[in-house]
Amino acid sequence: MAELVQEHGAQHGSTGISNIKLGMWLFLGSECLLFGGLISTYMLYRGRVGEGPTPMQVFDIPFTSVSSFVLLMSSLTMVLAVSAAAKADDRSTVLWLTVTALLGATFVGGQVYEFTAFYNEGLGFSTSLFASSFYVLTGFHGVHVTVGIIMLFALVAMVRRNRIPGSKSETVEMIGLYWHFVDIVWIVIFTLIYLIPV
Amino acid sequence: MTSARPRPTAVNRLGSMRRRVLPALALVALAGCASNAPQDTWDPAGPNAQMIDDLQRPVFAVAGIVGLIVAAAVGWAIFRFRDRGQAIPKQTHGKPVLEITLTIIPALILAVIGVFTVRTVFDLSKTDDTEMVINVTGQQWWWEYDYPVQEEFGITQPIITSGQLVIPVGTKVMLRQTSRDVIHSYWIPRLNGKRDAVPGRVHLNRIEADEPGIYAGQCTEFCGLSHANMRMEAVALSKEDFAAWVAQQLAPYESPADGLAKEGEAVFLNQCVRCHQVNGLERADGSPAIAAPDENVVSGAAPNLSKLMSRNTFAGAMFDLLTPACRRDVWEASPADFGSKYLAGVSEDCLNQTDLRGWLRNAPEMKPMYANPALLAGTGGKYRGMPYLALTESDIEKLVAYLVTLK
Amino acid sequence: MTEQHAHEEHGMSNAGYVRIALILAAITALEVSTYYVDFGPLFMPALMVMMVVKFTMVVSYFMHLKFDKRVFSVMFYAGLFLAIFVYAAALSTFKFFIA
Amino acid sequence: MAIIERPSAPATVPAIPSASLGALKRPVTTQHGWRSWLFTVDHKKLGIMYGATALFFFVVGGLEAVLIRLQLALPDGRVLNADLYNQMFTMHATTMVFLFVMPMVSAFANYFIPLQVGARDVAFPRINAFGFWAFLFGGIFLNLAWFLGGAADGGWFMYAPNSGPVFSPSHGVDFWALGLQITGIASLTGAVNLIVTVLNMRAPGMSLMKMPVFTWMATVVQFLLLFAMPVITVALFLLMFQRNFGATFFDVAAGADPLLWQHLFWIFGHPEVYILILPSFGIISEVLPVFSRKPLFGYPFVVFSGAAIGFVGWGVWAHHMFASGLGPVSVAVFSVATMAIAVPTGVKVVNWTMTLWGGKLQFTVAMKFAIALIVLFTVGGLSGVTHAVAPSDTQQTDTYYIVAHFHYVLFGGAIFGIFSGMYYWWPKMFGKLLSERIGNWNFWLMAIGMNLTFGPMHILGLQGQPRRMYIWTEARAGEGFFNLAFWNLVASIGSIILAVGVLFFFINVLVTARRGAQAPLDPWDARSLEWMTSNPPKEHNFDSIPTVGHLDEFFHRKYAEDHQSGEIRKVQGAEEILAEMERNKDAHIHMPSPSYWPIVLALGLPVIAFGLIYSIPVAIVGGLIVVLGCFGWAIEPSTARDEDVDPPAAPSTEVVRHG
Ligand code: HEA
Ligand code: HEA
Ligand code: HEC
Ligand code: CUA
Ligand SMILES: [Cu+2]
Repeated sequence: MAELVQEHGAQHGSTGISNIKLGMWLFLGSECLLFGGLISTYMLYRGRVGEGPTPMQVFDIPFTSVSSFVLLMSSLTMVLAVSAAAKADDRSTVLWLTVTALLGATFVGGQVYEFTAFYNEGLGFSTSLFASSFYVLTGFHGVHVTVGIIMLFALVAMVRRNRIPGSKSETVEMIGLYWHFVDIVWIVIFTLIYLIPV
Repeated sequence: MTSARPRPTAVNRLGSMRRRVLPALALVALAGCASNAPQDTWDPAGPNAQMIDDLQRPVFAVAGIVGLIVAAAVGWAIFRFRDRGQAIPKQTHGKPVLEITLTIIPALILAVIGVFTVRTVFDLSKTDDTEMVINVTGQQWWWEYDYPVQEEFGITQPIITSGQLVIPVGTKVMLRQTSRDVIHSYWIPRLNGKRDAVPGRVHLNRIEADEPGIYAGQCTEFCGLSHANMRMEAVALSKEDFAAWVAQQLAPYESPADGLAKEGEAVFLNQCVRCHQVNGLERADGSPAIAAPDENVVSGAAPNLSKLMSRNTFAGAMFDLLTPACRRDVWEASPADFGSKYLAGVSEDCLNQTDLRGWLRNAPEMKPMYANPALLAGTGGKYRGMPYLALTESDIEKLVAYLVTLK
Repeated sequence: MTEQHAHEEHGMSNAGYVRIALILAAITALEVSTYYVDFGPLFMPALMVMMVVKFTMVVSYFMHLKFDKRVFSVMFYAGLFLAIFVYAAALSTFKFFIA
Repeated sequence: MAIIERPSAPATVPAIPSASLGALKRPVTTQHGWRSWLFTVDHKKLGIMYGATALFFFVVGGLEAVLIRLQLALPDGRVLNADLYNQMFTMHATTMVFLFVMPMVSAFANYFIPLQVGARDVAFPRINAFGFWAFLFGGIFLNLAWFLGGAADGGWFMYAPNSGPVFSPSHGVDFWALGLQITGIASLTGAVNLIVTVLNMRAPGMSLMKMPVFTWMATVVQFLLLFAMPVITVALFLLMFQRNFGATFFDVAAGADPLLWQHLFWIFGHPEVYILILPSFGIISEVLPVFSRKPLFGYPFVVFSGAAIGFVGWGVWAHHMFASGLGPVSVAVFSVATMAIAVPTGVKVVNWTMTLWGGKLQFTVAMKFAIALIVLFTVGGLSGVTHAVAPSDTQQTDTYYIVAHFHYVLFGGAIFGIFSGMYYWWPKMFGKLLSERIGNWNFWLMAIGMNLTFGPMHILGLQGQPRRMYIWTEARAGEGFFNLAFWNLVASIGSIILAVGVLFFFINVLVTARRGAQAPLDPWDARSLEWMTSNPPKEHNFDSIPTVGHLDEFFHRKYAEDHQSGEIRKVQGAEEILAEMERNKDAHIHMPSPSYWPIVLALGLPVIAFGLIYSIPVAIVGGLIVVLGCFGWAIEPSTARDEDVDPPAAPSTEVVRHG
């Protein structure tokens, strides 16, 4: 009956699959429909610029390419953190988690800069349908990244406080999944929103 | 439905059928013939509605039969298999063959229905043989009709009217529908199904009436406070009568010579013309009086009153312009004399004074138009619907005298 | 990606991850190059293909879907394909793909 | 959502000593008293709380409906004015759908899924508690609008642009959008939780195809929720940004297309109607076999058709938009797809009927509701098929014929199923049998009332009475005695009978609570696992987790088939089975400890929502509450310490609590 003791919390269920991991994947599946809806709204409205500037007028592709690249690379550091955590290597875990968070912060900083620049070029939140749907979509993504950064720092604190890496490694992996998801959403956004001209 | 059980005897079966089927049939019959509702969806009066009707009758029949079969099967099971102390039945888990059969049969039925449905959908959306075009615009809470110039019907200048849509019989009319504020839906059940009027979009809707007469309709997309009061009518006139109607609409404005009506014109110029257009009306200085409803009303329009008295109803067909007796006379006229009765318009003794005066006295009280005037700030000072104008009784007297000349 | 050595129960070696990241970086560079170089009619399909490749690489390798229990893939791709299906269908009623 | 269940440390070594953290220790576990409810994470208690709240909202929504009917009983009604009427039907539908049927489904799913799959709780007990509180606060928040300047007035599908700030100037729509957003979070977390529970926490031997049908259907529903909620979330966010932050998503003057809202709403909305009905399908698939004393006919067909409905349900949303101007191609495609959905649903109807066939039917109240569902739902489903025929739908849409359709499927389907479930499972949840005598009044008045109320609506609609009209006029009512005026009156009288019928249910509950008979262990001679434990179940559900060998495991333990004669004999009763389970009881059962944080976290949500409507600083305060809640949640000890437990956890109970 020993396995029954393990029925709860984040432990593995009768199938040997981790509850928390399954839950996370379900959540990510659900997030596909959330971002899908926002992306579709943007696609429908991207040409409706009213009096305001058009996407091509405001977008700074070289700049966004760099920040996209930063986010992409943060996925690499994240996966290295997960792998370090799995090996119970606390030092590397903390290191890579911190780097990931900093890369994420760089991305968000870039987005804040980009928003400010757009705003100065006359693209306010309610300037046009293009503007609103652009800000809502990228803003939602930015909020996701920010939440991820907060979780990463919390994770760093957790790993440093009590060194029980074995039991934390799954938590690291979960946040990793979330982080990569945010990254793949950006992969889609970068292509559909930035690279395809209107 | 077969089973391993002994088959029920025919008598039994009939008995249970009779118990359920007959009352059901009686009810259907009752509902079908007892009333003569003006918006009956089962009483087509033109080819478009007819196409729908031809499709839906067999579908309803199929649905009815399926419903009866299910009810009968359940009823029979209740009766036959109730607990009478029999042994615990065999724990049968199902019969795949039976299941599959009973899956395929409905699928086939639906496939057949589907084929006819798709055909009808495309038939109904045909537009290439259109004979006449009318622009229909919905707004809170009335319909505006704009007849673009169509020489073949004698429409040499655009005609703008509201509430009652006048069409010639036997003519394929295309309504080009849109809206000025929220979504409305245009529906004259006896002529065709409904089609939404969506702001920013133009939707096409075909209607055609076989016989002269008045066909009732109702806005069917929820559009705010007075959605329930946003009615309309389609008036079908014979081709000659339609020509007469067009001529009537195009007749130039005649300013009342003097008397109460003349004073009413002055009040109108003072109070009403900022929203309501009367074609040909001139100000005292001889300049044409041009309404600017877009500056006063959220929706950006108010009914054109040039030929108000040529219609039978007002305010989104919520009120009659005719007294009940006169109204009945027109509505129930035979197709042959309907046209002349309709074209006569509203005479002084037929005018429904009560409602018209009530309307001028305080329109929002007669027809809910905004929830809370204090909240109207969000509309930039514009009204939703016709406002309360604080007219004096004598002004109203004069206005009514004036309005009755508008035909 | 055949030369990945499976690592532990699932996943790959750190070197493997770096290699994936390099490929991703290369594709990104290629994507960005479309902004400068005219690829003619190939432009749209090429961008789409590159996007999908990047997406699947991150999902399969960084997120371990390739090595993990199938049920995770089922859950995630169910959401993804459902999203693609319903939103594409909805957009198509706006004549989106024609215009 | 950044909420992650913390992996538990070995139960003996709490990661953080609770005493040192004062308020952060887990609350003492009380068996009784309000604290045992407020901080509970027990799926059964939460299920009961869901149910009680939902029933309260049922009365609210029902009274709104009765007011609607009173207003429409006679022409030119004066009970409500136009403004109030519009709020009334909007909130009636919102309340019934989001605050009654959906949480009622959560109630049953929460309570019975773990029991039916042989688990001790759900996968994430604290998230479960959070879900309930979020739903409760969201529901209250939604209804607060009544007192703060008027409720939402745009109809439950809230079409743009009528929902925009100019056309709906009160805060009603803001409360509506944010309230639904909050209850939506509850649904989403619940969905993740229950799916993981079902996929991961089944008792040994319980393969998917041995799961009870209710669990199956409820699981399909959780998938629908999982994927449908984000869609309405997007729509509601767009609406909120438009109303409160100056965006123009549905502002036609800025070039927006109002059909975007319709698509987003109905991509959610159609799966939503199956979210409402499938659990009831599941319930009666449990009830019919029990009272027919025979297994569900064609179990795999019922299961797969349920899954198929869930699947096809994603491809039909535009049937709500046949008159919206989609163009003939889309209309034709969606029309045919909609018809396709009648096929799997038909499979279910057939299987239920065949389950009755050849059975030994016992007409308990639960059974009566279940049988009535078959017939009434079929009526509603068939009118659904007549809507699916797009050209006829252009005659029917937005008339009372539609109102008739959805009340037949909703009331005759979803609600009858829920009532069937309540009569069936009441003894399980409360240890007492609801009175069959009062129950019969309940059933018959509801059945008669329901047909009198919604039956005439078919006629009303086909004779051209549109829906959402605060008033109707005799001028369009037709002639003769049986005109629309007559049928409107009948419908209104019916709704009173219906209300009295529902009232009998509440009377029954009161009477039962006062002096109901103690229920026997196995009152219905039932078939599935949830009955293989005491009434009500112990906190840890099962003394020993059963190993499952069959579909209808409980039945197979009680009965054996004589292979020669094919006769079914009872070999042992529930008492013997339970006694044996108790003898073999598991050592060291770990049950989750109560927690403060779910309710704190949930409390932050309405505060944020208030702030978004009235003042951003308040929203920030709400955000801080949420962050605080998350932190408390994350660092709270995984287990209550023994000294914290009240009554002190005597080792003899062998129940240890942990996260
Ligand atoms: C519990 C909720 C529920 C359920 C289960 C259904 C089930 C179905 N619904 Fe319904 N529907 C609603 C709730 C529901 N609906 C609501 C709330 C609205 C209105 C929303 C609003 O506007 O406010 C609505 C509106 C609605 C519309 C839009 C109407 C309009 O506004 O114009 C349509 C159109 O196609 C439709 C169709 C169907 C169909 C085809 C089914 C099918 O699933 C039914 C299938 C069942 C059967 C057919 C019966 C059993 C089958 C057999 C016995 C087999 C044999 C049958 C045949 C051969 C036909 N529904
Ligand atoms: C699950 C969903 C559900 C349920 C259960 C109901 C139940 C009822 N509905 Fe509802 N209805 C909808 C969903 C539902 N409805 C929806 C989605 C709409 C569309 C709204 C829109 O257009 O936006 C609608 C619209 C709607 C309309 C159309 C309004 C309009 O278009 O103008 C009407 C009109 O008659 C109506 C009537 C009723 C009635 C009489 C009941 C009755 O069945 C109610 C019976 C219940 C009670 C009466 C409970 C009361 C209990 C007591 C009185 C006991 C008191 C006891 C104590 C205090 C202890 N409903
Ligand atoms: C601020 C704008 C405004 C002013 C001023 C105004 N109206 Fe109106 N009027 C409307 C609107 C809007 C309607 C349509 C209301 C409806 O049916 O819901 C209307 C409707 C009417 C109708 C019914 C028309 C029809 O075809 O259905 C009449 C008649 C009418 N008004 C007369 C008057 C008279 C006379 C005055 C002046 C004393 C006046 N109105 C002043 C806005 C205005
Ligand atoms: Cu216009 Cu309803
Ligand atoms: Cu639907």
